[in-house]
Amino acid sequence: MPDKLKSVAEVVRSIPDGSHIALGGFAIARNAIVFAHEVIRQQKKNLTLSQGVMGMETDLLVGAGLVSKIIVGGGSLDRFGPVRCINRARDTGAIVHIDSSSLSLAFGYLAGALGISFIPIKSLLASEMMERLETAAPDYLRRGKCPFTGEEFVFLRGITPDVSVVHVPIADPNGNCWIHGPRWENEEQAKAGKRLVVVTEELVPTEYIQREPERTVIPGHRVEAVIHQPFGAHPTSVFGCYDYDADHLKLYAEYHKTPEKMNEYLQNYVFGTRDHWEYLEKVGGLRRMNEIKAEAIFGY
Amino acid sequence: MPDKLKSVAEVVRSIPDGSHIALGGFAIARNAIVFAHEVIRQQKKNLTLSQGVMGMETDLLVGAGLVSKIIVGGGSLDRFGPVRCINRARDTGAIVHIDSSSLSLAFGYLAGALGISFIPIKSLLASEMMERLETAAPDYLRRGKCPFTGEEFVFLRGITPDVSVVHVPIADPNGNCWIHGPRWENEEQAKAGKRLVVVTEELVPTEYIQREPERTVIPGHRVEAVIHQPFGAHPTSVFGCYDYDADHLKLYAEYHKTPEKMNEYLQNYVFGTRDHWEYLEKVGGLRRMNEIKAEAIFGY
Amino acid sequence: MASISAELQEQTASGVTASEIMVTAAAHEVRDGETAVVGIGLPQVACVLARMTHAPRLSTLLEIGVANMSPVDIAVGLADSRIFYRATCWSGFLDTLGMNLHRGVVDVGFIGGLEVDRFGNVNTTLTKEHGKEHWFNGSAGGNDVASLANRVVVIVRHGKRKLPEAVAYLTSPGFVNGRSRQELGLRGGGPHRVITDMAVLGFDNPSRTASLVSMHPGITVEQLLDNTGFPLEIPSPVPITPLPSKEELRLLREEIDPGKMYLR
Amino acid sequence: MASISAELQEQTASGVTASEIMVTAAAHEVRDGETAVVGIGLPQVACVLARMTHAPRLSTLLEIGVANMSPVDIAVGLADSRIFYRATCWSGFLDTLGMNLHRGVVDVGFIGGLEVDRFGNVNTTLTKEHGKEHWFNGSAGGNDVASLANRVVVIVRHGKRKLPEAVAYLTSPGFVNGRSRQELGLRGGGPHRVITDMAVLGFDNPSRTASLVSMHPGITVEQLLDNTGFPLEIPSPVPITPLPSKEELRLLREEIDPGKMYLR
Repeated sequence: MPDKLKSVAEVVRSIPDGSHIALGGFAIARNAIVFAHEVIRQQKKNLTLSQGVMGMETDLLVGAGLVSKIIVGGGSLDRFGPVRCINRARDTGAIVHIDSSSLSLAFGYLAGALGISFIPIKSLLASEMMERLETAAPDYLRRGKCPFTGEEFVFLRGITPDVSVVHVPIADPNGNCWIHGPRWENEEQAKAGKRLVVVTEELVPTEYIQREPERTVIPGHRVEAVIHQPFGAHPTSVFGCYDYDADHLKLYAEYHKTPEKMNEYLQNYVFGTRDHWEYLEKVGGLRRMNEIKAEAIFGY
Repeated sequence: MPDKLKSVAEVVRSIPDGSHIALGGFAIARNAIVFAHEVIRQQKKNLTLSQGVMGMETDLLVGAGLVSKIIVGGGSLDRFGPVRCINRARDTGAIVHIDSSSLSLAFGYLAGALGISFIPIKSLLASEMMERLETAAPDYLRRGKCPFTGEEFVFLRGITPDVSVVHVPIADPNGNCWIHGPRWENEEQAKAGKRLVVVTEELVPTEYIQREPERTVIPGHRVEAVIHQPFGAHPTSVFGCYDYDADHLKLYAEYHKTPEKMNEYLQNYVFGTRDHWEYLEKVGGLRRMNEIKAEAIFGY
Repeated sequence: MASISAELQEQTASGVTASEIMVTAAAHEVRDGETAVVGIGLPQVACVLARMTHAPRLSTLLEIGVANMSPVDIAVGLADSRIFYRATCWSGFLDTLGMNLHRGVVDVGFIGGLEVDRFGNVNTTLTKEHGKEHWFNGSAGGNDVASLANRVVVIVRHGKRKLPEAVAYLTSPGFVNGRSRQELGLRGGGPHRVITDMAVLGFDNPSRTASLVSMHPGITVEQLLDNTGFPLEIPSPVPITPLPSKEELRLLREEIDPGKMYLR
Repeated sequence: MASISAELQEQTASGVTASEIMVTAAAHEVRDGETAVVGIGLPQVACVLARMTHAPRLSTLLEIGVANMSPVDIAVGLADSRIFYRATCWSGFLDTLGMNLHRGVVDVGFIGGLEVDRFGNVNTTLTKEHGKEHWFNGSAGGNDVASLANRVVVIVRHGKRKLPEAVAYLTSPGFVNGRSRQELGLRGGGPHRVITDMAVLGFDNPSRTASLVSMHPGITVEQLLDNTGFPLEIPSPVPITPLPSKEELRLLREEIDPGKMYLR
């Protein structure tokens, strides 16, 4: 219902410091940049972030010094380089980092989404990652055996973030969402959240959703807030809507190399803009957005 | 590739007596009738069948005396009455029956599909079903506690059928399948199988699948055989293709009331027909199929 | 004999059926913005009525994998394509019963059954005669809903054999032997209401046994007790189930089930 | 110095690059009808080559949730929409890494890494200098693939620091300390090949340590040993990695990667 349509500002205001936020981007695809920017503007602190494969949204939040803990499988900016702000924070011990694997995150979210408090997995065993996790995060995983076969497993604790944020191409005002292209861990991540916020490129009438209900990856009754923001993922891509902005990603890849330059970037592009529309103007406005707009057949 | 396209006869020939077959129908929807008929013609014996909500396909196989064990959540012919052949077999103890719930089957298949040998669930507890299952099927479930929270769960053993059979509206020659309408446990049931056979109403070129790959519920590389049989689910419905045949279901609901009449039904409609095309002629042929054909907008 | 207001008598006289009273009582059990798991028949009709009246933002799920359907034709069962029409999501058990019900976000679960006893335990599966079992359809999602929904509403016709002291086979736990849900190791809130064609029963008492919430107009206490297989505490004055409003009746008769498929 | 046949010398002279030899060797590691989990870059190119030659029915999966893509443009990474094009299935981790890899139906898994040691253990995550850690991207699906694929093929540039005696941080287990996969509690078959720009290494020996399978044409044993951080048993005569056939070269250069995005 229309009352789910909210501005990113009011949604972020409702999220307390110290929250566990699950982010839905993958490297440079479908990052909720508009959400990350607003979290930085409102200086929400002491956050825990979880994600399968981190990208720019997480690098921004860690670079802004708002994150105290990450639970992740991996991350990068693809050919635009590593997630340097995050790697710096890991190198210096500035954040607690629970590093596992893509499937471990997906299984953890799946358990959370299903309401089961743990799930067995055969990844991580016999690795140094496992050794570190067993000592650093006994509340996240532990060894166990199958009661039927006796096989050794890693038991992963179900992950239930305080807020899950997913950036989608299409949603209706009730929060029914479609995702074009691969969905990585989005369905489980979304449904694992105690609260669920979606950012959508296109807002469509429910009539449109009812034409092909098998496409609804996230059913609206689970969604608390729908943020409608075209180009809300810029400079990352949204398949079917627009390509990643290589120029801006190259620029970011320069700025995030040092804390000083990163701060400049934040001052200029985040604190220096009142909202996402102002940000979009700053990074090239209509002309640039038209350049990266997806071609109908290819979707990029 | 084309070499996955097989006749139902050769597929059934490849299934040994004593196999565990997971069937994908739900009550009177998307039953693999063409498959069930051929199993009866070839008299495959001592079968174990698993299914979330049983329908006519399972009632036929049990009625034909080919089934020694069922692992199920429930079953009926909707308003056309109960699954009488199965109920008779349960009343007389003619078959071993592991009766749980719809979600228990879905969880069991999910575990099987994910390659985890067990999964926790909060259903069944404090019921007489649980008491019976604990004694009758300790290899199917047992009580356990969450290693993190200590909460009591039922641990379900992952279900990995020898063969999973799913009836779908659309598949390509590689076995990539789309399902219109609700999918009940089909995705997990299909991927849990050690072998996977699909029966499809429409055979489409891969080109068609590539237009909307997010619709592919079953990826082709998991599929061993594709059986192309229009009206292969008659008299049950296939959403988007045709409605259930109320006349024939009423007729069946009369015949399956006694073993004698049921045998008459099998003689007449199964043993009395060489293949599904002959069966379709016998139940009304082109004219009848045209009457139940789905209306484009409604899908039924 | 319970006293019925003049208005009630007049409306009853105007031929309000037991089904119409049941379905309206069921509709009143869901609140706006809630999520309900329903079956076909009265529960589905009740939710449509609720959505057209006090609960426009009610979400309804069918275990088979259908959300917020708006059928234009009457369906004969859960597997009838007619019930899939104009849904906003088609998924499966794993979503509806797993990521919703088992996740703990289903507020109300409607179930039926062969029997329901004084502790709200339900038998969906079999009857016994001289120790011999007669199997019916089985649990399907019934046990899942009874175990996991925050509030369980049981819909059943009233009768001594349908409401026995104890069910012949406990498939779907209520407050087993009067024990709390926590003691039973169950997450859901358990039975909240039993809605029959004679009365509405509830469990809001320390003994966690069925007690009368309200009796339908035109029913006598004697009839009620004669048709109930377990002792029922009758408050006095006896609360009477509100009849459907004129608008509710109009919706039921003219818009929701004009063919009287469910509301005979 | 290994002897190279006249034909090889001629072809090498004709400027076959190390990348072309690597990608062809990788393509030869997959069989028709198999399922492979690939990353972007050489593994993806190798699978395209295999599908165009000896393995038309090879299925390729990207962990992100893409099956059998047929991109017409070069992708810069796993998250680049260009790689999604003309796929036959778009799903997610739970399908690709869960219901396929974890289910045990992935025949070959290609992984890269910062380091690979003599037991085929891979480090995808960090380097150490004087005890100080420098983090890179992390495992993502790397640990899952190394743990669960039936055959693991590691693709890495050759060099003393890339192929050390022991990895600085064991993120993706091979035959840890020479122990069997069963002893390690792992399901997958473990490392099968390490393909570098100098040689192909294998683990088909009782000690489960890397041994030379074949050396690329034009490489000397001295060069190989100088650039390998662990002892390597060299059979004699030294087997030489077959060069790409003329058709394989044509496909690579004219159809698969004309822009030399990966095959520099």
